[in-house]
Amino acid sequence: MSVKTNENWEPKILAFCCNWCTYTGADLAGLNRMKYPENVRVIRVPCSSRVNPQFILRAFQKGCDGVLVCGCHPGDCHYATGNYFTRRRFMLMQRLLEYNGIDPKRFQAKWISGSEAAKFRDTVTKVSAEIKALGPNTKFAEPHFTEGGDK
Amino acid sequence: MALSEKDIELKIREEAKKALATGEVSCVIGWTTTRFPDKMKPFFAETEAECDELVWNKYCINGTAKYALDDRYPSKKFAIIARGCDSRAINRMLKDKQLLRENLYIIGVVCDGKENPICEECQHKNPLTYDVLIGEPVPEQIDEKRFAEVEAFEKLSPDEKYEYWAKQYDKCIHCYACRNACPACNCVECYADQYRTGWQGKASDRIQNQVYGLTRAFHVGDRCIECGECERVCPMGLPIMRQTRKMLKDINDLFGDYECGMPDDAMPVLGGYTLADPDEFM
Amino acid sequence: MARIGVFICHCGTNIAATVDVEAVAAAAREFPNVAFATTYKYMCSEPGQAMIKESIEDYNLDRIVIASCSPRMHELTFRKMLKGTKINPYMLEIANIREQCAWVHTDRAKATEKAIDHVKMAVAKVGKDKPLTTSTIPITKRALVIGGGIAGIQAALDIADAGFDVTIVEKEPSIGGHMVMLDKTFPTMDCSACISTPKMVDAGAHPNITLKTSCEVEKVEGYVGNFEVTIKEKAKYVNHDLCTGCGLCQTKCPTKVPSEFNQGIGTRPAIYIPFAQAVPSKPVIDPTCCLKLTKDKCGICEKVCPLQAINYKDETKYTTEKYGAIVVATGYELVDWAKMYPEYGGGKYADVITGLQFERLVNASGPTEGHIVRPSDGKEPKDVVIVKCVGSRDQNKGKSYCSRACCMYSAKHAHQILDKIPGSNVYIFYMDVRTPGKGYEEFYDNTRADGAQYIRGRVSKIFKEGDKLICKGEDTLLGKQVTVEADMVILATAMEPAANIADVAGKLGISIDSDRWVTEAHPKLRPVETQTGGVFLCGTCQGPKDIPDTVAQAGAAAAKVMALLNHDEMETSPMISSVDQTKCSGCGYCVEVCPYKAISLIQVPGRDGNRKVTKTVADVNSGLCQGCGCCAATCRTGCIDLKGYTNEQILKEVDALCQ
Amino acid sequence: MEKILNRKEGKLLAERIAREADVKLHECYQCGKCSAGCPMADAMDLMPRQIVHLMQLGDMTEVMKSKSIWLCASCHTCVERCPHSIDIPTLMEKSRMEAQRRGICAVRDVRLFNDIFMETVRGFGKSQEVILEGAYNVTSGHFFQDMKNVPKMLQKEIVRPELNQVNAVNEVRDIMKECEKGGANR
Amino acid sequence: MKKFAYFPGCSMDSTAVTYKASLEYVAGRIGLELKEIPDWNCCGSTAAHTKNEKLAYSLAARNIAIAEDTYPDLDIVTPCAACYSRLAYAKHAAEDEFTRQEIERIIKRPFKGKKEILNFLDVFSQEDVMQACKENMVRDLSGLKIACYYGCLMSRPRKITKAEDIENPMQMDKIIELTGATAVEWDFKTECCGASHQVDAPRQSRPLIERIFRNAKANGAQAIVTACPLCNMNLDMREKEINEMFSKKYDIPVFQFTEILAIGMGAGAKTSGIHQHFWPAFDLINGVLRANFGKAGK
Repeated sequence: MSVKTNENWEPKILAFCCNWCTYTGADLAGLNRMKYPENVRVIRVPCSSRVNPQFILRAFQKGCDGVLVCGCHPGDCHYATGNYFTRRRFMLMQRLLEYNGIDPKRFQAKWISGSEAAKFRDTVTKVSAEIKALGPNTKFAEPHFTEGGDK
Repeated sequence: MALSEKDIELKIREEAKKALATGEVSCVIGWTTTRFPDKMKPFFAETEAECDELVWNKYCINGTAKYALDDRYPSKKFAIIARGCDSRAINRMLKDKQLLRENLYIIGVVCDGKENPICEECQHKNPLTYDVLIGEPVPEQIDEKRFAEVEAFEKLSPDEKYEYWAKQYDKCIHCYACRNACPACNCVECYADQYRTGWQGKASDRIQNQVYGLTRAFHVGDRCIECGECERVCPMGLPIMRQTRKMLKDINDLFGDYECGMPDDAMPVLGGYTLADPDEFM
Repeated sequence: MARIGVFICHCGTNIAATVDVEAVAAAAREFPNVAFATTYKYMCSEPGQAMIKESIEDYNLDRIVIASCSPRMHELTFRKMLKGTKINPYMLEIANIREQCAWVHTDRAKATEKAIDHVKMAVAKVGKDKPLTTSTIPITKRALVIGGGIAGIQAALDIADAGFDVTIVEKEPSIGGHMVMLDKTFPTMDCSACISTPKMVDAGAHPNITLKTSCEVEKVEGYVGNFEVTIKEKAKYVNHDLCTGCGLCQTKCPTKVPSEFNQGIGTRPAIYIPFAQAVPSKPVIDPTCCLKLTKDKCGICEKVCPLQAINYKDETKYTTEKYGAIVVATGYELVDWAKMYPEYGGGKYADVITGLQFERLVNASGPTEGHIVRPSDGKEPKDVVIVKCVGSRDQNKGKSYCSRACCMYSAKHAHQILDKIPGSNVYIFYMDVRTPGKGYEEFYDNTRADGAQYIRGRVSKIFKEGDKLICKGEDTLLGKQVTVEADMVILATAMEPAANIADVAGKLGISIDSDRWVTEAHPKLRPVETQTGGVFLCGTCQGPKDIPDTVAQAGAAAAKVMALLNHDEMETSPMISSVDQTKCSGCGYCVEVCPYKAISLIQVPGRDGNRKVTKTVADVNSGLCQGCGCCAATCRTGCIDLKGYTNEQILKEVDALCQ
Repeated sequence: MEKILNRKEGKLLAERIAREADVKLHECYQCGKCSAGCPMADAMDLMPRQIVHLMQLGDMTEVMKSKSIWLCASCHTCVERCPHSIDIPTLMEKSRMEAQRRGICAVRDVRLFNDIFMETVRGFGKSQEVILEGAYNVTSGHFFQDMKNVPKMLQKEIVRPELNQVNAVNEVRDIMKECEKGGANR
Repeated sequence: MKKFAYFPGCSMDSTAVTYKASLEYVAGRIGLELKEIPDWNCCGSTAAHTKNEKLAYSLAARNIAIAEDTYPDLDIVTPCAACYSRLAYAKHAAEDEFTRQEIERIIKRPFKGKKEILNFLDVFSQEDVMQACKENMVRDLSGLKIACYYGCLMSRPRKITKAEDIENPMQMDKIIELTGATAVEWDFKTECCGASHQVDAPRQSRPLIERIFRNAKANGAQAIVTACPLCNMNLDMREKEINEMFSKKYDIPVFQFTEILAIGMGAGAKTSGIHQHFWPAFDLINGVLRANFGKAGK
């Protein structure tokens, strides 16, 4: 069975959100009862600079179809400078992954502040749609995830 | 007038002896012969007599610098015969605080290339850091094709790229030879050996090898001195430099001219930032 | 083996309406190490909390997951609850199934599936939680105020009145700052010295306040509650313990140099008390112009001093003291307009003066005893031009910002001239008149009623012809060029931060903006705090402002300091970085990325095989670390890790999601 | 008077001119320092500041009708003293070119002088001060302007009768022809 | 000593006789070699850029292009402030690659626009040139009070001229003080004299001249010194008219700075050109020289 043609297939998308901005923004989206696709799971981190690029590799390896890293806008970091490091790390990471055959849409980063609930919703919706269009991640995942995709 | 190979060899021996004679140096790291005329091996000359076994010819291809890490807490100095690449390796480890400059006596030798394909791309034939220099400095060339291979590869489709790397990592036997040779891989304990944290599986399958390959590229990418030791020692012939060069190319494109192993104070790219960095995540 | 309890909250119907909580509980029971799972209507309520506590006992749980609202909502509530149980408060993870699940989805099946995933991730993470204890750090109940202007004095007095020791460090020989130079204060026209000198005297006499004049901060170490500050005391060449401040020395000193306090109008001797009301009212010797110290001649002051208080061999001294809090009140300086505006004569005309120079001219205790006269020839000026925004609102030549106080003090100057010199004319060239303050607009009205001519336009050139200074401007309301032949010109020069602010900020680890003003932690909600814990700010070091705003801000900063010093010790978050020093390579990259300078490289004894060696490894200062985790992601070895968000935990979370 | 441009076109034109002159019109807060220092301001019907303000409003009709754009001496005093370094001479120059293109000219003599100047350059490759002055006086009707100085000039050998000419004068003519192609001249 | 590619400009061949004579004399004395750019053309002056930007750049660029071809190693120097400004503008325009190529197309010559464009104040304030001038001084002009008038185009706009101080430049002051004369401090060094409008808008631009005389006089100057043929002619030729028009009695001769240097170096009245002034200048110089004659020293 080809998973790609399965209309019921839902991608698994992991979002690392910094506690001070994006996680707050996501909470605000909830408070405002905004709606977005169910296929995004959030991992809370104190700062986007806490996200080790190896976490992203791990997610792909374990069968995630897409990964999103979100933090405060540059200049607004709760820890003053963390997201500047995030910015460098993940611009390079994205390019390295693309170079290894992974579509850059599968790994994205975005600045979303605590008040930008709508931006969180829109980002998640857009990423979700993009990854759904790309189909399951077969390139990097451990073999048993590539066959069938269902657990 | 350029020194002949033999002249240099004699000078190396002379300087090695001088270094040992000071009493501050425990051994001189260089090369000596093997039973194959076209293979030289790394050699640690500890006595004056052993100094005469040091050789210099176009088969002296092993990097010498990383052997200094064999003893991280030496009681005496190491003397290192350093070509341009070795001096950059030394600078790498100095900046990573894995070596102390006062523990090193660097015998720089101007190198006109060895029987090693990477030497054709060499941008630093003259040692950048040394205590004594053998040979007249030669004009440096700029390798116009430094990123040509990467650029060509970037043009492939995602599937082609993936297929290429899949084939490569299928070959990989997860032996860590690249890590052991690399002057930038200088951690006391590699992340890949920390099974409890679970960064990395031990198995040698495509996925684990890919994870290792990419993680390593990311760990050394902003510190790679482009000596090519990783590829040289790889028993399976993986194009390992192609990953790190990609990182270097992107760094050059995004953050300005960048070359590692220089004798300056610049932090590796991932250890710093500027407010003017490009931003793609708005 | 961990024994995990999972508690799923209905939150009334907030969660339960969209998520099948029972299905989540059922799924949770199947996760490894889950010993117990249940649901409840309101987990955060009293009975809910009681139920959790009972379950911990009943099922011998050693860690729990609560699936409920956002951890930003009730994580602290549940931590507090755990304090009364055998479980450490940090053996807790919250799965957010309300804000980020139930409220944002409508498809019940999919929402339930997502909730299960969130619980699964939390279970995976909690399995690797370790008990953490908040450590407490003692607080040194003393405050340091950097800068002895009105901001520093006010902050120090407020803190000292609350019973804490305060030290004021002032780089000049006397406290007082700019306010004491001023003649009158707008809009009430009360005498500036009359209201500020009593405060100076109070500060000097307060039992809890130590004045350190002629001093600068040399080094700052430590962290909130525990700063170790090295203070550099410049040589005064006068023993202030012996000196009674009789002032004989300064009357005998043969040297005369321009007086800083009088802004170059008038002179002072080499041994001098900066001004009559100075605190401390004792002289110092200026080593750059003293004949004895520069040429080894003279020595008169030593001879005339009845108490032998003069000491030419005095040297710079350094002292190190501990403080719990620091207030930055370094104030402002006027920009060097002469460099910026050659078209205004670039400083070559003595009668083109700054507002601050005018303050000294008009001040009864100033060099002219309050007579407004031209510095060049001592004549009384009849036609005076005031030029506003000299250096302010000028991207090209000066600063882009508005200096805020100039509109008002220019009006005050106009009023004073019109008042003191009968028949005089004052022309004020302005762009906008900004009077946002109580009584300010009325003051502006009165100044116009006094006869001040306001001309809307920026002066283009000031040049001299004969005795007159010709000011060329445009009256932009008429659209015509206008020329005023003035006897004196007063420039309302822009404020800029103290010259050494970057240096001070660097020592304190606080940030400054592109105009070098100190950045507050939050422009609206944390206006007197800085990014560094325990360091506060007030006055014009943060931005141009007038005296009322400065004093108000000083009080606010003092209140923050008092709130901090009121505690004997403070809790630090245990969720900070720590280093596995056995694995650390000592490369120091974590040191570079840390925004709080919390990581340093230290030497520790270690082993290399059988040898005993000294290793260089990273070390985290728990007082400084704020727990961002940037270091953890930088470390290639993974030996520096963030407690509560360890590498292992996040990897487990990722794995759990994908299983 | 007839409106040559409607508001919207004026706005677009003003924006284009500002862009070409690398000026951000909004930055001007009308302090008037430009006009205060302008040597020609007395002769101008609109202050340089007002020119900028009209451009902010998009009223290019007024700008192009004004004498000011013709009287600007391009001395650049205004730019150097402006708090925002607004390049008024370039705004004036570009407005002047636009006005010429539309056949508007509020100061006939200035245009006349410039035209004659360029024609002498076209004729000889270099400017000829005597011919220039003479031709200008004749065409403008100011017959006796500066004529008092002529005898003295001749007497003191300040001007000589011979003409200076570029050998490759065709090259200069070609350059002029090429540049005038797009009708920028008129 | 030093060589430059020399762009005289149209005025040098007509009205600026005194400048030409004195410049040639001084250059000869200190060994400054000026290589005239062959077959140069008018820089376009103010008229060209009033009418057509492309034309303004192209006319000036043709001269630079010829100099690039003929004297690839020499910097270009020009005596006229307007020419200087136009050439410098063309060079500035060439920084934009698109514009540079467009200019090349129009002038049908290769045009790099990398050459340094200098005016004679730049040249004479170079240290070695100053030194050479100093060594060649034979007369003492002490007591002569001079207002150095720089005009607009030598200093503005800053992005073109890269001038350090545009309100109070000092280059010329230092140069003329080599002769012993005093450069007075005054305020109209770089105020516009309105030269470009003196023909086509005389009524409006005459007052610009008057204010320069007024400020120079107010600050005690006996003479004004310029470094541009246009400024010089404008002030010198119209001084009489100004006096009539404004009922003033200014008696301020206007010199080129090279004239002052030439006099200092011993040039006679004819060589230095002072007999060709509109406003008589001979008496002032003669008086100063007489007063200093016999004084110890030179």
